[in-house]
Amino acid sequence: MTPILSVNNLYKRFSGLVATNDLSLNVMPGETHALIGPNGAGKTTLIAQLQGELAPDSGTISFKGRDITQEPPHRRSQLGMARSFQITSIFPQFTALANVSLAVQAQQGHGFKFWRDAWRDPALNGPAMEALATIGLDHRAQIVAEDLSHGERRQLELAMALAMKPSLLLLDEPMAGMGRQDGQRMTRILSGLKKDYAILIVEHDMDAVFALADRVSVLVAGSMIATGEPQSIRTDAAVKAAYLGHRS
Amino acid sequence: MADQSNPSFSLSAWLRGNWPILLVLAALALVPTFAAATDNPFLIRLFTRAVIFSIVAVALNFVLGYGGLVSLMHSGLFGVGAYTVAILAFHDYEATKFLGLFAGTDNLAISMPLAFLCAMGVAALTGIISLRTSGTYFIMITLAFNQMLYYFFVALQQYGGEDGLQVLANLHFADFNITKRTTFYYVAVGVLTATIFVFARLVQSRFGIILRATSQNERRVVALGIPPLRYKLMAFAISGAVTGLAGALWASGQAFVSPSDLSWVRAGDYVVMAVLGGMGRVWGPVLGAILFVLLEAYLPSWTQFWQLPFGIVVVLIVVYLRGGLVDVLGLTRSKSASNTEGGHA
Amino acid sequence: MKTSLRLAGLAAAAVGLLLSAGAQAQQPIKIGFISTMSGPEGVLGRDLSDGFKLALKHANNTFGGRPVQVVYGDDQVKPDVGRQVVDKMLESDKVQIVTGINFSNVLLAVLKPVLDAGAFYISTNAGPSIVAGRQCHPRFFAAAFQNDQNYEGMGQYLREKGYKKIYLMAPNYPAGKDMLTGVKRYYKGDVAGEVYTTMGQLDYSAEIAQIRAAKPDAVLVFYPGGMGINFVKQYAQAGLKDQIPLYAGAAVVDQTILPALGDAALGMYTGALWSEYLDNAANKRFAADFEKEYNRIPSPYAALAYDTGRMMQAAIDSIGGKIEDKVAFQKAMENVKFESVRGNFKFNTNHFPIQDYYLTKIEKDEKGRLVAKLQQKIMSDLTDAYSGDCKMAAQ
Amino acid sequence: MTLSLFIEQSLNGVQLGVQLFLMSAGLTLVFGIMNLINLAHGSLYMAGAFFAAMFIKITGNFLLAIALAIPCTAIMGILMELIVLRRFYARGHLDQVLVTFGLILIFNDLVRMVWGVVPVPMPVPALLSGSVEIMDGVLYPAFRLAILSVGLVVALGLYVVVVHTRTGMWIRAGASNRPMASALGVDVQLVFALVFAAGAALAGLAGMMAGPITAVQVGMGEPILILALVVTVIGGIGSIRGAFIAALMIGIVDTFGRVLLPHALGSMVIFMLMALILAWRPKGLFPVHG
Repeated sequence: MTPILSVNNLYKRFSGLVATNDLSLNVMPGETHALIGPNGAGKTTLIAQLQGELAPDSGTISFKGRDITQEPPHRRSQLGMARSFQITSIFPQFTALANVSLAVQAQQGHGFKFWRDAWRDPALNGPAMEALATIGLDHRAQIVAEDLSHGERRQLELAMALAMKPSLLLLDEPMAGMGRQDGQRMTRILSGLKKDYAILIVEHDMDAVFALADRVSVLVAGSMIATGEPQSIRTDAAVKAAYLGHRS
Repeated sequence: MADQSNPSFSLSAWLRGNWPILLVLAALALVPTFAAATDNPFLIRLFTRAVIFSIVAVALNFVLGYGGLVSLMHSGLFGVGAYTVAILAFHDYEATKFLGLFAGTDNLAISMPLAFLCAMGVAALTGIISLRTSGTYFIMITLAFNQMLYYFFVALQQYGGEDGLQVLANLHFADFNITKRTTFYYVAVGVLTATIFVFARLVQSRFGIILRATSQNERRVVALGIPPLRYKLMAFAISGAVTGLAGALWASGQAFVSPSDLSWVRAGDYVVMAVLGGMGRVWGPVLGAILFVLLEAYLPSWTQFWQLPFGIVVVLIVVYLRGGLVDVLGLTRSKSASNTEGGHA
Repeated sequence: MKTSLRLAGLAAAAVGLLLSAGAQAQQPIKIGFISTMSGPEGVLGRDLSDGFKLALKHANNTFGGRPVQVVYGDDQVKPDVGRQVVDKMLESDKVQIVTGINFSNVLLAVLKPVLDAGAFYISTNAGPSIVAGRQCHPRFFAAAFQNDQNYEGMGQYLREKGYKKIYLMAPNYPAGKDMLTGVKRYYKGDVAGEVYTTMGQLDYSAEIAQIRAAKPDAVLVFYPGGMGINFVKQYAQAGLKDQIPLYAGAAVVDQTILPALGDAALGMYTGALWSEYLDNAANKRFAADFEKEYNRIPSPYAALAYDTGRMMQAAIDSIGGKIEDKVAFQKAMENVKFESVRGNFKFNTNHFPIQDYYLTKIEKDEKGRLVAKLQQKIMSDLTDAYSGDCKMAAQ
Repeated sequence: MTLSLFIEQSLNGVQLGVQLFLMSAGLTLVFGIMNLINLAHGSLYMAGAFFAAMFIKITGNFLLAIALAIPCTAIMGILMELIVLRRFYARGHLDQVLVTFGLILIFNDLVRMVWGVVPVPMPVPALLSGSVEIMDGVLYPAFRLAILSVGLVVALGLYVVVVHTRTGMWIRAGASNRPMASALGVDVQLVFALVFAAGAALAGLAGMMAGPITAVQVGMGEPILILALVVTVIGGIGSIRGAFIAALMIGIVDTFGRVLLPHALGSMVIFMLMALILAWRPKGLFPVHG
């Protein structure tokens, strides 16, 4: 089986600091792949390179067998890569439904339609409601996004990503800043999505990571120090050392 | 073309949230009657000015209030439209040819669409460069383009340079004489009405929603797979085109254009009108333009130091009425009412 | 005060209506006075309106036996604003005469509506060439000058002075071109440089360096208002004042900027169509009364506006106040007899003045104030160059 | 163009540039640190010139007048900050532009009420009224050399203060992270008020130095404000170094553009330069953030 996402020998430096160091990574179709590592390991930098906001200094990124290293971010999204942000990134003045409709619209192609009322367009609102229902936010569809709770906004981000009908979800700390209850709910939602999507998830909540992930990769100081089944990573000495050493 | 499964724009639903514009338009339509009753025909001229500025302010607000783009080149775009009509009329009157190639015309059915297209072209060309920047840099680069347009028309000695250009030809629209004062006023009000209607639809179309989303969170729009630049460019070109049309009306109504119509101060005035009126509504800037024109006309006749109260009004509105005059009507897009323009309410 | 004036006018009108039709003559004559009152150029509007007000005062606010009601307006140097102010004067206030504009571009923007409305325009200042020639009009009179005239006399003087090579500078706008055209009409020597600068330019060091390098015999500039202050100060500081003499035509270095210029202007020669030192009774009365009224020396702007007012009074007096008879009023203006502060004055066939041109020198008066002292008459009965193009139509 | 003329014109360009830098430094400081666009910076420039002219008339001494006028302008700046602008740090740039536009109108009329419409005199100090022979046959006005020196001293002073002192550190801390700076015990409100006062004083100083060579009149702040905005934006908003380099660039390009190009191009050359630079580098030459 060919990987859906394949990263080969990626390098990225910021004025002397190596943020990504000869990094290689494969995500297989249908797999939930977790990326863990201490703060400052370069996880968000990696996500940004995958999604195209940052250009790597060298190395390649292939998506669905196609080299996308030079593609701009919006092209990667169009190819089926959907991202959620570490810091909630939504459209605060739109309702939850409108936020997701926009994602549906993006997925349906160009927006050079000037006349028909998009707010009342079932071709947009239908799929959008579906995506909201999938993550259990349909009852809040008419609420303006900035009035949603933090947990709900995180869910909304996920709904937007789903509405793009992606083949790969890049989730950058989907549980960041959530309380225990919200975190558990998010874990449930994600485990429901597992079967339909390939997922690359960056997360600090180890309970969630071990509950969700098929494979786990560990990133320390820009380098990948281990990749494997959750059980083997849990017991890996190098990982323990890196984590504990860094945390102390 | 119309897809049956897509319900079209519902005017009645839109008006539920925007009823005051009907009152404003009705009041504007009654101005000539009032002017006749009070034997003060000047009011028609004054309101012609207010209506034309309203068109510009509404067009500007499309990129300003909905696109988050503070443009200081709308007076320049206005001037492009105005000079298009005036220069064509000049060549018609003098029976000469523009650049030795094209004959002029006094037919607005030809020159107005040309003004629309010229302004659109200038907006698109400058937009390609200026939309690469954002925030304050965008304000300043549009200012730079405005100054270039200004000095360009100052340099055109053949067309009067700094002194401006009189329209001596008798303008007409196809077979209709529309330059008679009252007729012309109704034409201007008609164009304003159409402008409001078109932009009200635009901001709720797929295109408009992308534009609004871009101004809220451009990074997210990109992550959704939408390249924002082309939408912003299209919006800027549309806004510029309508502004050019307003300029064409201006040239026909006043029978005079001059580079001072393109000054950067005037560009700032348009921004003031949009903000004073309220950027949260398509028609908010109409209120701002009317207030602006009335203050500008009547304050100086009360006091020689009219800039002082005018400045104070501006400061107070910015400090206390954050949603503009629309706020007074209780119609601001407050948090929980943000999408009431659409069918979501 | 303006309101009370207007109320008085209304009251007068009301009284007029109550009386018999024979009281028609008692209805006020309405004049619209529009000028630049605000912003940096507001000083011009102030002087123009002060001069005009003094003329009204001397006339006891009565022309031809009828009270005069003046509506004042501010054009802000914006042609479209001027246009709006004038529309209001014509249509709301129903003025019969418009006057006061200082800038040619504003004048050109308002002229058509004024004349189309059947009103008269009598210019206190601006006199663009187009109105002197092809577009001359029976209801347009330039009481002050044709723009070129301000510099024609200096062209003549520089020629008489024997300069071989002069340097010319002006802001890049039509009046600037008019002025320099005026110079070249009479000066026939070499022009070492003819430089047009941006309106409102602040810094002239680059241009001054070019002048120094060109080594002309003399420099003649047209920089009104703030630009004049900038240029003359910088020219003096560059040390050029004593090497290459600096000249200006009329209506540039005058009382609107002299107090701000200070010693930088001392010794400079300028042209003049009027001077407070001209020896005639009307002028002595004007200069004395103006200084008493406003506590400053009058500028040429004030003097020509005063002259305009006196001229209107004389013309309207001569037809017994019947200004509604437009043909009669036109004839009265064309043949107006009044004691001008300029001494010698009459209208040409194109309704532009025929007048004398003088040389003045900037010196200090006995109170230590900078003044333009009268030196000599350069030309007599100076006419403008465009009257030949004017075919005055009948009304 | 001969060599001596070229040198003289270059000096003119540099001198104009330094004068623009004096004006832009305060603008970019306030812009960069408080994230505030202050169009009324031009009004402070005007106020500086009027205060100095007034004090020259009273004291007859140029230096003394400047010494009195600078604190007056700074106080005016502080009042402006306290009464109006303080509320606007957190608001959008658009609101800032509008409110300071309103302030320009107010200040212009206030100045007109106090000093009248006639431009006021401001003579060159006697000591600097002459010219200096900088090279064979080329005289240069002493006062312009004085502007040049003042500008260079200010540039150096700003560099030292912002980069090498404790105050500078606070300023930079307050600029980059307000809550953090507060937590470290920096009184951000005070720092901001001080920065604003310093910006106002710089604008005032620029006005005072321009007074003897230009007209001191109502509205004198607006044309120079536009140029200063151009400089600030080309240099990169908030960058003192960028403002310095951009100011010199504008001064030189404008000077040579006026002399060498046809008039129509000469008057728009700096705007073309700005458009070109922003098309190439959308955040100016020395972007401060990111």
